[in-house]
This record gives sequence, structure tokens and C-alpha cells, in this order.
Amino acid sequence: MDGVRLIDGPFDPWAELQRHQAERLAGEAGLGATAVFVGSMRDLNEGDAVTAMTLEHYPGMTEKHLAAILDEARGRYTLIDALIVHRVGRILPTDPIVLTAAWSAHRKDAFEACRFLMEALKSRAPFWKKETLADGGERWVEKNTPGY
Amino acid sequence: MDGVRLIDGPFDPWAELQRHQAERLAGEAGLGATAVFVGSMRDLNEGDAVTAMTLEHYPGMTEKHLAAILDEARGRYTLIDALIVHRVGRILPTDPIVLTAAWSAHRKDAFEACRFLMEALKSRAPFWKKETLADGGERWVEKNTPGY
Amino acid sequence: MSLTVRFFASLRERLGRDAVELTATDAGTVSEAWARATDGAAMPANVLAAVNQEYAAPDQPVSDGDEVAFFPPVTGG
Amino acid sequence: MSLTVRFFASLRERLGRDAVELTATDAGTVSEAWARATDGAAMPANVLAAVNQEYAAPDQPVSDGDEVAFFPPVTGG
Repeated sequence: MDGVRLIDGPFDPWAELQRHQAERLAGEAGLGATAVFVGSMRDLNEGDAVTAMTLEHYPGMTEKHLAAILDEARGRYTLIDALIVHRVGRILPTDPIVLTAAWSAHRKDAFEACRFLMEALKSRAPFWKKETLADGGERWVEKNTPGY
Repeated sequence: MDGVRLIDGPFDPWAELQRHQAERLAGEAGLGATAVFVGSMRDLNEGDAVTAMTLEHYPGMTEKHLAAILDEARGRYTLIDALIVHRVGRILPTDPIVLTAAWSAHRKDAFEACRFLMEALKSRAPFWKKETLADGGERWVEKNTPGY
Repeated sequence: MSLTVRFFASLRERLGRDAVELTATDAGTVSEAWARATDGAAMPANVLAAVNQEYAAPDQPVSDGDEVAFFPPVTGG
Repeated sequence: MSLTVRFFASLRERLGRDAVELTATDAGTVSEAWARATDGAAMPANVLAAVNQEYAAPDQPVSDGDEVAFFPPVTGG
């Protein structure tokens, strides 16, 4: 789906942005504002050392809901382009997990759309994290915390 | 000054972020959230075609105030790192002008600090834009618009 | 009619099942599909449901050929 | 005492001066430094002032060796 990518393996968010802009936004001189968020894996959650994580998703539904979130952002804000990239599969501490980006003529729309994409994704997109702890045990993350 | 760069010439914000993270944040596994803003030059302002821009600054005062804005962000938000990069000199449409970035454990701090950096910079940092119009005429930009 | 019922993440592991094919003469609702696919297990309060990959309420009717999914609160991003 | 008075951007162009060195026996204020460095021009309402690279009010006193600067609203970013 346009503007949505799921990646099963490490990715460099800055290289993704370079590539996306070169392919889709080169010469776009109406563009004044780009807001970007990158979420990455911490080695600590709820006080426990975490050594790895597995990201499960619902193939089909996940892509569909990420595309719907992009559409909703395009309806709420005046955007030139928007992008969501999300990891699936096995993830290690410091790895980027998610990238959201919004391109607009003006900074208010870019900032707010980028944050909207993240909050909508966190609350609605079907992904589930299972953590591997330092002692080898595993546990599912139970819920996301609100971001506002 | 730490975390502040003025650049007289084009720069690639994504390459700056790659470099900054490699130099200062490699292996930082407490980092969960990176929020970034890039402002770039539009070819239209107040209804007129703009072909180039010159960014004047106050050497010394500009760097000092950008560093103070970074310090204020570090006081208001819980941050791991923060960065401001700003162009000076001659700028062409589509060129990036400014990059602000905030790194934190959590997304709320990163988002809000990144936006704070931009709004503080727009309202306080001594920079002045002079536009070159399509007919060769020049004019100073009179004021920045609010971003909230 | 037939329904596919799928489970994800901790729910899949807890129930020990990934997908169940149901066949029946009447269609029923999302919560009836849950009851039949789990052999009558109680539905945890925080379970989310989807019909054909759209979020659905427990009393939403299901139709022949639908894919019904159950999963815990989402934790992406 | 001596003061350096600097002008930036549109103000520099309008006044036709970049920097003025003032020497005098008393120190005075920011607005007095403006008056002397501009030969008594009226100060536009939106002019910003700095003393030693910190923002300053028009009635702020200045001291020997200070750098006083005047400029229009900032338009960076």
C-alpha cells in the first residue's frame, strides 16, 4: 500500500527518508516542513532488562489499518506526503522499530500529522510485542502507554 | 557549541542525523524516541514566486541563543540528546534550512522538545531572511508566523 | 455456512490454537463465534475482535465466509 | 566610555550603516545609544535590541565597552 512498508529485518530510517524523498519528493518546492518520528527498541521495560523482542502482526489487516491511518492523517491535515515504516519479526535493542513522517507546506500540519500517525498506530494497528528477558524468559507486552 | 551547527552551504539532514547518531548515540539502548523536524525553502511566499534567499545572522549571538534554546529544552523535557542545524548564506528552493532533533526514552518528550526547539528558534534566534523574487527584486521577510 | 476464526499473540498461545474453521447452519455473532472456536472459554474483557480485518463489536453479526479474529490490546510502534 | 552599535538586516540597509563606534562621557541607555548612532532617527516600534548579545529593553543601561545591536523581528527557521 502506498506510503506503508512492513520490514522483516533491520532498517536505517534516515536512509529510508533519503530514498523516499528522492523517489517521491524530488523538486517538490511547495514543501516547507518535514516532521519525522523514529521509535527504537530500549533494553529496559518495566524495570527489567530486555535482550530481544519479536513483533507479531496480522498480515493483511495490519497493512490495511496503517493505510487507513495515513488516509485519516491526509484528511485531518494538509499534507504533501506521509509515510509509515514498521518492523516485524525479531528485533534487538537500539534497532529502529517504527518510522512515521509527514511532509507539508507548513510546520503545524507536519508536526501534528506526524504525531497523529504515531498515536493512531500505537492505539489501532495490529502489532504485538513479545519480549525476551535477560534470564531467557519471554513475556508479552500488555499495552501501550498514551503519548499525549 | 555542543549540539548547534551553522552551515554556509547545502546540507542533507538525513546524513547529518546518521552522522550525529553514529558519533554520539551509538549503542544508546535507553533511547526509545527520536523526533525530527526539517524546514526547507519553498518557491512561493505570500503569493509571490521566490527564486533564492539569503539568510543573515548575528555571529556569536545566534550560536549563543541556539545553545540557550537547547539548554532550555533539556530543562523542560527529559532528553538524551538534542541538535539544531541551521543554514546561513544563500539558499535555493527545496534546500533544507533548519533541522531540529530531540532524542529521549519516551515519545512525548521527544515530540514536544523537537517542536519547542523549532518554535523557540523561530521566535528568538537572530536570523533574517531576504528573498529574491522572480523579477530579480529583493525583499526582507517581515516576520515569522506562529506554529501552534 | 463456514467461518474462519483466528487468534493472535498471547491469546493464540493461551488458547493453544492459531485458526479454527467453523461450519454451521446459522451465522450468529462475533461472540458466538468466540464461544464455538474456544469450546466455551470466557472471553477476557480486553480482547479485541475483527471481522474481515475490520474492528468489530461482540454483538456484530457474521456471515458465511467471514474471517473473524481475536487478539489482545495492540502494542506496536 | 565607548560603545559599539551594530545594525542588522533591513535596519542595516535602511539606515545605511553596519556598525557605529560611539565615544562619550556618560553611559546612558539602549535607546540613547540608538538615538546617537542613528543621528536621532525615530526607533521603529518593532525593533529588537541586544546588549552584549542578550536581548535588552530600550531603557536598559549600557556600560563602557558594551556591544549594542538593533535588528528587525527575527525570521529564521
